[in-house]
Amino acid sequence: MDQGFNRRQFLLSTAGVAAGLALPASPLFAQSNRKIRIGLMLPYTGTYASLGNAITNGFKLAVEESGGKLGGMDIEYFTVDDESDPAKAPENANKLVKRDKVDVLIGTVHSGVALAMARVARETNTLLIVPNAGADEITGPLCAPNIFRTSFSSWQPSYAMGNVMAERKHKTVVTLSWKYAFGEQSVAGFKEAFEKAGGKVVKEMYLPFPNVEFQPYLTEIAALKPDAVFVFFSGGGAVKFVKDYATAGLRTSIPLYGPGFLTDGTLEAQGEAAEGLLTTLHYADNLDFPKSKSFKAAYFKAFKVQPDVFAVQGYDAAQLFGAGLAGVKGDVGKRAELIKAMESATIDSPRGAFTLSKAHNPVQDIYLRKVEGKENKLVSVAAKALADPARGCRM
Amino acid sequence: MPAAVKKRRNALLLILFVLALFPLFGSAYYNELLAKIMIMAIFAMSLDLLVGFTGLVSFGHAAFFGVAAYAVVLVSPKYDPGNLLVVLPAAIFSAAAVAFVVGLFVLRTKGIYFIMVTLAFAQMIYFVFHDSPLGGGSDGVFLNVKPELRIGETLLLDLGSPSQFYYLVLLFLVVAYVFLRVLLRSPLGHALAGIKSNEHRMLSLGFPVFLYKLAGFVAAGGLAGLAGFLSACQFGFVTPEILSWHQSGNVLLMVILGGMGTLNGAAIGAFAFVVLQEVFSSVTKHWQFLMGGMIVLVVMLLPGGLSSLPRRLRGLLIGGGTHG
Amino acid sequence: MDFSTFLIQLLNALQYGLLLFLVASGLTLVFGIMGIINLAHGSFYMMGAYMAFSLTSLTGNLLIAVVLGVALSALIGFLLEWGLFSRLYKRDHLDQVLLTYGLILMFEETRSLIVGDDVHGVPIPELLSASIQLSETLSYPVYRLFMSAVCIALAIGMYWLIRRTRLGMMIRAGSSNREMVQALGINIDLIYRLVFALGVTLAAFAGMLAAPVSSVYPGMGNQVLIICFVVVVIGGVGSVWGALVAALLIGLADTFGKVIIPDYAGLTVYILMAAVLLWRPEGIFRRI
Amino acid sequence: MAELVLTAKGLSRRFGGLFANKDVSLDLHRGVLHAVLGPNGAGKSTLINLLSGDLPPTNGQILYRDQDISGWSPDKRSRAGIGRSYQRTNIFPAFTAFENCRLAAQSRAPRALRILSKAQGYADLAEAADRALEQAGLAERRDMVASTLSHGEQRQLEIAMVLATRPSVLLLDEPLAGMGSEESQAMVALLQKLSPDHAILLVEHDMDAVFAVADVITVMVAGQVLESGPPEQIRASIAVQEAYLGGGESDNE
Repeated sequence: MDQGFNRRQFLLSTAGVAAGLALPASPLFAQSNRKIRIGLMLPYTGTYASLGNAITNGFKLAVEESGGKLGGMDIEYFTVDDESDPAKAPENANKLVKRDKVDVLIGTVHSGVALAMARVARETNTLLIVPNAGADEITGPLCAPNIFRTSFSSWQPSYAMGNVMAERKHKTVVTLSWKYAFGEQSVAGFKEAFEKAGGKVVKEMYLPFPNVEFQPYLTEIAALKPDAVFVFFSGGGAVKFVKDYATAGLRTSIPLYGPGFLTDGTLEAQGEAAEGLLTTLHYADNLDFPKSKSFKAAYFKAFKVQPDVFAVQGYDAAQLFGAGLAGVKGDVGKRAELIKAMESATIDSPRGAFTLSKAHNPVQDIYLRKVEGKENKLVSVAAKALADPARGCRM
Repeated sequence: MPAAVKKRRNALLLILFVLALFPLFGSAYYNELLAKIMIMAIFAMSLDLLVGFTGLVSFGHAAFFGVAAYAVVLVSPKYDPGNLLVVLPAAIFSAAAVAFVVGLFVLRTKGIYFIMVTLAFAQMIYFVFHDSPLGGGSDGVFLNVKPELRIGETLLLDLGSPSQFYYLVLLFLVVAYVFLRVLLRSPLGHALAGIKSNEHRMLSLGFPVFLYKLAGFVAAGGLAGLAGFLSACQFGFVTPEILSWHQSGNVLLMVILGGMGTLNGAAIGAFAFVVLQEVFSSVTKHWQFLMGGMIVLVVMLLPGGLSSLPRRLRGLLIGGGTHG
Repeated sequence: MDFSTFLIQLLNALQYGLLLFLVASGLTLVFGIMGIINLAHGSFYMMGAYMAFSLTSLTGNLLIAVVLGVALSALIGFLLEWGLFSRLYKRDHLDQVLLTYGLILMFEETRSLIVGDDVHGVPIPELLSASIQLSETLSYPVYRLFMSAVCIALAIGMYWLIRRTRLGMMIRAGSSNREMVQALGINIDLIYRLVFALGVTLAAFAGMLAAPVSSVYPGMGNQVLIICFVVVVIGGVGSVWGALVAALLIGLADTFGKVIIPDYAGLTVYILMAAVLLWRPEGIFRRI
Repeated sequence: MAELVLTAKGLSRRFGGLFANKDVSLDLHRGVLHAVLGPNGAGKSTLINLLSGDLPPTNGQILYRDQDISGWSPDKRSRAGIGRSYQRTNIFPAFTAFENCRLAAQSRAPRALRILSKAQGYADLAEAADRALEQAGLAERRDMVASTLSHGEQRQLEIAMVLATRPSVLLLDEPLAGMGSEESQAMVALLQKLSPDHAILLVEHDMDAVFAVADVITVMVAGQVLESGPPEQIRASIAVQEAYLGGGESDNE
């Protein structure tokens, strides 16, 4: 070698580079009296960005209401934008778990991403609270002591809807949904209840997610002439479907039903087309509980917008974790006691108080709501204290 | 050996050394990140074989990466570790086989049209996984247990172990690099260079250009498959998104960012891309704006990529006339 | 499927195909004439839809919104060509691809910063909000028919522009040989700028036209982008007529695919593409 | 008569409504240098493109050693021994002269599957390349990058690359185009040197050169053969004088 670069310097510089790169991750902070590290892994860009923001707002509101603390502990947030991209999910979750060493993972909206998060949570034994994604597996086959959910399972609102539609004397139903787990599970939950009550699903139709060219299906529905239609859509797809359904003239001849996502956060865009639609969900805009009212007022004051179901779920995620922390006086090291405290908590939610099932999914009332004005107004309780069957959960 | 080659070799050895020592100092997260960067480097180098050395700008390279990743999951038993000696060849072979079939279609087109047709075909494969129950549809599919290498009863290699996985990735990075270097100096490599420079003349000189391009396409596809195999093993989760056009765009970007036609550049580009993504997303919620802005700036101001940066800076400091 | 249902599905297919043509025509024009692969084309579609939303809520009238939106998008197209694309003609196609890739990310985030991430609806104008009864249960919205009519009118307009006007002649000449046209004293830079602006405007206009039926939502541009590319690939290099034929074929494949083989509905379009490419590697039609 | 190598029978090529070539027939024999003359647009380049396979004929037949090769691809024809050069220099600009020729030679011994071996390591290719450079008079320029060569040298390289493929037929499209007189003389000498061992088709504008080297001359006008024969016959032909030599002066460059 001709350059002035000897072996010793070489080794030193190499080690220096390696150490330099390694430094940011070294756990230099003390373990005692530290802040509780909360990892928010939610969509902040893309299709579900507004849901991610609502959940974050709800969570932070709950923290603010208890004096900026949870369970008496100071907290620190770490945020990752999951982009609703399942491909990046394991990596993003690891970012919070391994890099930021968070005490709890909060996330997310997209079921596929949430499933990947559940895997990471199981592998690394990290506490996970799911504030939206409804995939049945999370509190089914994938259930674990350290995995909680404050929202719903896909099965819950749909199962309740099955009974509602049977009670309303519909005999034949056509279902339409996006072809992905959330949609398929929703249809399955509906079908289970509806056929048990004597109805018949004459045709199940699926279109690829996130395709929104519904016209061929509407024509098909018109040709089949069922008593009613059950659909699962959300966000932009829900808006377009509801409008297309109305303009195709089907609204007056064949009633449309679905889980509440069909009309939640979308009413402004759907306008008149959604008027009178009946949907089922664990929340309604005009619930009469004191907590609902105080929550709505506080939320509006803080963020200048009306809260939606997603904000509620984020709010309850913070409440649930707070209950756990309170049970161990902030010592997250006492994992078993922390989990016990969370399991036995009764969450005073804006949706009405709920407890958790053995599989850590809310045991909650499912409401039948009707669209009036720009609100999903309560009609009746479609299912009282409905618990997900947690199929496949061995806990 | 010319000084430049020697210098490059020394630099590469230094980098190899750093990479080999890194896990001794790095935390679990940064080891994982670095392993990911190395996987992306293999992926980017495989694309560089097409873009930088053969002149085939493929906008569908993620398809081969993704097909291999799916192959890993589909070939592995559900609750037992797959055999590395079965899973790895299966992954690479399926990627190469798909590249072969796609190549038969797309290589009949040229230039700008080639870009579009590769994009369209990759999207078709994306929908095969997205819309059929084959690989779990749009929800993706999990690899429950990672593959291992076992001879008799002795466990030689367990990809579930992060450190063993890291060194396996490093090994494959070196193998991929050496493979490409050897390939490029072979008669085939020279013919590919000729095709890049003047395809028409290659034809009139009697080269069956189509077959050569197909060979390059399959080799690049297979190598992308190696990267896809490693990626599936790293995260244990495969979704259609890993073969979406965004992924194809990102890997193309890595090649450009680093400077195409240099191999080292592709690896540098992969490193820069992943690190930038880390940095930007930690700065703001709207980090994709920064990413987009960065891409636009690189394209407008740095046509030779990052690896041309030292040369440009030197040119700027020393001035055009004098010799450095 | 009985005959009347078949006819209605055929109508659905045509209507979808025509809208696809409208979105893709700008892409194929820019592609065929300027040799630019514009990945940001979907973003312009999104931009148009959001303009329809914002400007309608601002002015209260979709027509005014569309007029303003068209002017605005033409200006944006003009400025983009001047500021960015015109500097890249001497470079590889690859650079243009990447530039537009970067632009997608920037546009999407700009949209998020300005309008937010919510889903919005755009009301159908009063005049066109009626429906026509097709069968006892199904009626067809007049607005959809109106959209198809506009698409057909635009197709004819483009034919006239390209075949019958002086500008069209220069455009055709420019697409075959940039240097030659320049040598003839025609301001090719200006022509390119106009063509690009036209491409952007067509995409944005498609977005505005579709906004009342599709509503506006984040990521809507990415969804149309890929299908537009398939239209262009099937139709042939920069061929506007190819795009029309391809868009209609895709409309048919997609609509009947959904009805006949619902489990593989997402694939029918791509199977069509592979079949066409097997037959003609460079698409059905070549050149403008 | 010398060995018949390549025959064109009634070749036609139509572009739209225009015939670029119409019913063209000619024979190429080993050891015979066959030149094609004609004004611009007479269809000479089209003829070469038809023979080399760059263009498919609309009608007609091409026979190579009694085999119908009309449907063969350009690379297959090249491998069979039909080499061509281009009117516009068509080389690998970033490679050295030697590498250009080595690559050309490689087309005869592709070894595409030996990806573990070094391309530079094959002595036979290097030999063939050096011999071709030597023949074309470019030995001194061996290691210069092709794009830095002078125009005339690039024309020579163009020929050298064809020679490196060891063809039996040479289709040369205006090898003298744009050359200085000294370079032209060297090229003419080269053609004379190559003539005995090859069947050569030479398309050329330079009359003096053509009459100096050609054994047979075919004159084309408007895509058709006007007359074909030995130089003396062509020089004496009244039809040729009227159609070409007389009127052609003005559009000669």
